[in-house]
Amino acid sequence: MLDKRVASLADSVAGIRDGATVLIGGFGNAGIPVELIDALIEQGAKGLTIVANNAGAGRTDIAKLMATGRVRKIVCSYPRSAGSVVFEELYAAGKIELELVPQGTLSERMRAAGAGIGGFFTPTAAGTKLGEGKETRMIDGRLHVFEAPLRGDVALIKAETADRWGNLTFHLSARNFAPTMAMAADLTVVQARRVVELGRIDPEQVVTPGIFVDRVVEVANPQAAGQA
Amino acid sequence: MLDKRVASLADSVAGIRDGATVLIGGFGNAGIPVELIDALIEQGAKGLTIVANNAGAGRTDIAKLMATGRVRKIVCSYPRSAGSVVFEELYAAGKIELELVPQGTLSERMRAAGAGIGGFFTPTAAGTKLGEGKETRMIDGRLHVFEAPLRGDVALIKAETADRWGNLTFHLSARNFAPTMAMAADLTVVQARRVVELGRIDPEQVVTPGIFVDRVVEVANPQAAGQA
Amino acid sequence: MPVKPLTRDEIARRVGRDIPDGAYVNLGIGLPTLVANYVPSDREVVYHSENGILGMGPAPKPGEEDPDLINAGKQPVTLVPGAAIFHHTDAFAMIRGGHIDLALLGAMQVAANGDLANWATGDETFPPAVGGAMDLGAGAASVWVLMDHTAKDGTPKILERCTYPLTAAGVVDRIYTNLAVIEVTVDGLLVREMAPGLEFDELQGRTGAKLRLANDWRTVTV
Amino acid sequence: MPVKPLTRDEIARRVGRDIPDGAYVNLGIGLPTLVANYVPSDREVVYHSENGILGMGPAPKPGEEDPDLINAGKQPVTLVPGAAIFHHTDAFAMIRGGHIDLALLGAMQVAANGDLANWATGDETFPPAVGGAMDLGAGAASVWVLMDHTAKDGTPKILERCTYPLTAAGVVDRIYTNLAVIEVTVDGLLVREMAPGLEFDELQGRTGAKLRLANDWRTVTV
Repeated sequence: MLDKRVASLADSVAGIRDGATVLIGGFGNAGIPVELIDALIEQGAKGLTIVANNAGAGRTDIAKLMATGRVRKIVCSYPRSAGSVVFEELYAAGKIELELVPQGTLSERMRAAGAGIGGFFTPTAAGTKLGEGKETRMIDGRLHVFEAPLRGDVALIKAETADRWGNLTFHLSARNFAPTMAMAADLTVVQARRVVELGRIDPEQVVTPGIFVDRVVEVANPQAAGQA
Repeated sequence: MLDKRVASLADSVAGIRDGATVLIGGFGNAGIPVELIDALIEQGAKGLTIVANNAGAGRTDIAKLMATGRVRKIVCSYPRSAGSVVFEELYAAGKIELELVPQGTLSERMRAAGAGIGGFFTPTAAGTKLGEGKETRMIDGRLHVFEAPLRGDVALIKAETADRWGNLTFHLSARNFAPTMAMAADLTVVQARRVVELGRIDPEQVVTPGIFVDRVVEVANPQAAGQA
Repeated sequence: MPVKPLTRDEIARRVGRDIPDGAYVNLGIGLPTLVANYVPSDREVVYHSENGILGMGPAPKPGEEDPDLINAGKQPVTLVPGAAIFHHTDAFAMIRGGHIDLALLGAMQVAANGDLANWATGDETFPPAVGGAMDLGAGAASVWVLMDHTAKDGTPKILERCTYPLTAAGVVDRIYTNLAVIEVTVDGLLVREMAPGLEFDELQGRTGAKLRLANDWRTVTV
Repeated sequence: MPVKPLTRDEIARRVGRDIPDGAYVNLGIGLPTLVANYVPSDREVVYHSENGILGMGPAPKPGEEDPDLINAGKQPVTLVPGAAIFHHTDAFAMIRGGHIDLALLGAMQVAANGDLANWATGDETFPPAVGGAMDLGAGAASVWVLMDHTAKDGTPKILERCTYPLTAAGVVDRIYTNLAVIEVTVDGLLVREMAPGLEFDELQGRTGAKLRLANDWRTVTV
């Protein structure tokens, strides 16, 4: 039987290793898997590389994980946002490494990893500081830079509905990076607001097919992200 | 007012020029926009390059278009299938050019065109006859070939539901290439079984957002493709 | 006649008049967001957000916010009939693929050749942040910049060459400031409109790049 | 004891026993399609189709076919609870990205180094066709080939090097034929099972590449 449900948040993050690259869904406070991040904090893996659009806000979720000192590096597009105090302190103190990636390139690099693409050329960042040092190529008269796939050992994402095969739907703009991150990680862990019976999600309305999902845990009343 | 509905099939294909590259949705007989192809035949553009998974079957739709002698070249993954007699005759007579592309690469190349990607490396076809002459690169110890974007001047696709902004849903596996082709063409023309009022398609269930669509025509009772 | 620079709302109103009916538009954070309030009501414009929305409507009424429905500036928004939700990768495929007709962006500097600088000042004491700025700059079919004509201390923001790190090279098509409406042409910057009471020489004096005045220039009306 | 080669259904039944519970499997056209009939009923296997389906079920009853619900072989299929529909590009992202655990494919030739030839014979009088064969060959996590051990005229199909154009290089993990079950190892071809009554020398004689017999080899049971 194909059953990706796990009994607890602790089970959902079991086995994540020191030094792992962890993709964390969410944009702003929408779609942040707060309970999975708390479970990862509890689990204890360290030396982590976090890939997420933002570098946390307030003192919860990603900020809380960073505050434990267990994040070696963050890969993101917009680390500096309202309330990103934990990141700013660590950055100023030289205690965290930052790889800044344009938002669309960040998403496309993860998509490439998930889709088995070995790399791609994009006009984004060509001729800019973020394109420096990258291989360039003129294509149709436009300068492009080469970007490599960005793979995660783990992805932590939040869904609205899941079934035991891992088929997922999302709520409005909380969808954001989750479907792409689900593809791009070796171990994709999902917290879903509702776990429904197999067959309850209309096949045409599945957003992330279960093939991209490894573990599902129900969190019926998730906390809001980015709280102080 | 943003209204992509056109009054007739003739209007839907107006302006397609000689020499155009036309992406045609469908896989097997599912999702073939038979009425749009008939309208293109009626419209008269010639010297066309057709991009489609198959090279037609029977004597209708893509086969009928090829039989008019107005197709210079076909780009597809599987031209030889049950009933592909028209293509086989033209090919044997040297009257049509064939560019054979692996199915996933075909789809990915169109996706690249639609997504503004200048090209990508894929392991598919590396070390094979279809990879000959292509730029190669070792990535993570695997041989890859470089593939360029594949853009259409026009895409002809079939949908289940459309609204006047061009938002689309599809019926089961008739979805196949349509969402990707819609992204990849300068002019995307859709025949939809039902055109519904704006707002009737749940935003979370839109498969192809209207931004990728230019013209919509309702064809309530489409013909089956691939008939003899 | 004293010079009467445009207010932020007046800049937004002026830009709103130029948004074509049926356009797909991405509004940057800040001043550009105001433009949605000023598009003539007989035009249907579809607003795009990098986090996976087409068809954003006005801000929700207080108490009706949905924390899962926010724009790229992380503010709560609503959906209009015809809206669509999709994932981030598709949202940026729309941008990079040239499907967004128009990006309205703020800027720190714009150069006469259309270079855009709106993400970093080069000050390394703050961590850098780029978001979707480079994707929008490189990808949108047209880029219009909305900004004050000069920095608060009067330093020009329109220059022959940007001194801040570039967001994208040669992409800006128009500049709307509190003093002028300027088109970026292959021959350089062409002033189409000036704020009431402004003389061309004065505008040129507040600008770090050579301007030309269009023969048919007008006073900005809002 | 006379040699008793496996029938097509017996090959499919033998393979079915090896499909792991919970696997995502793509079935090629022809013989591989039969395998779905023989997976033990206590295993849940999810069948993938290149045209955008996960969770294919058995063929529909006559009269219940939906022309919009077909597999990669263009035959009508059904969906099981838990099925998902997606577009072609995503279907091939699953393949190329290594998410398909197992592709069961037919073949014209397989080489001792795992090279697969299943799309063309080099005969240029027919137009070539490749479909998704190269994507599946290059992308699936494991590739198992199901085929007759030799061509109809007895010519070996398992060779030191393929003479037909390759589909993908070094990708085949196992070969199930009417005569044997063979594992492709870094040290070459290892015979795990042989058809009832078959001697190793006879198998080697019908094979164009050097075989080794596993110490724990068995007679195929179905």
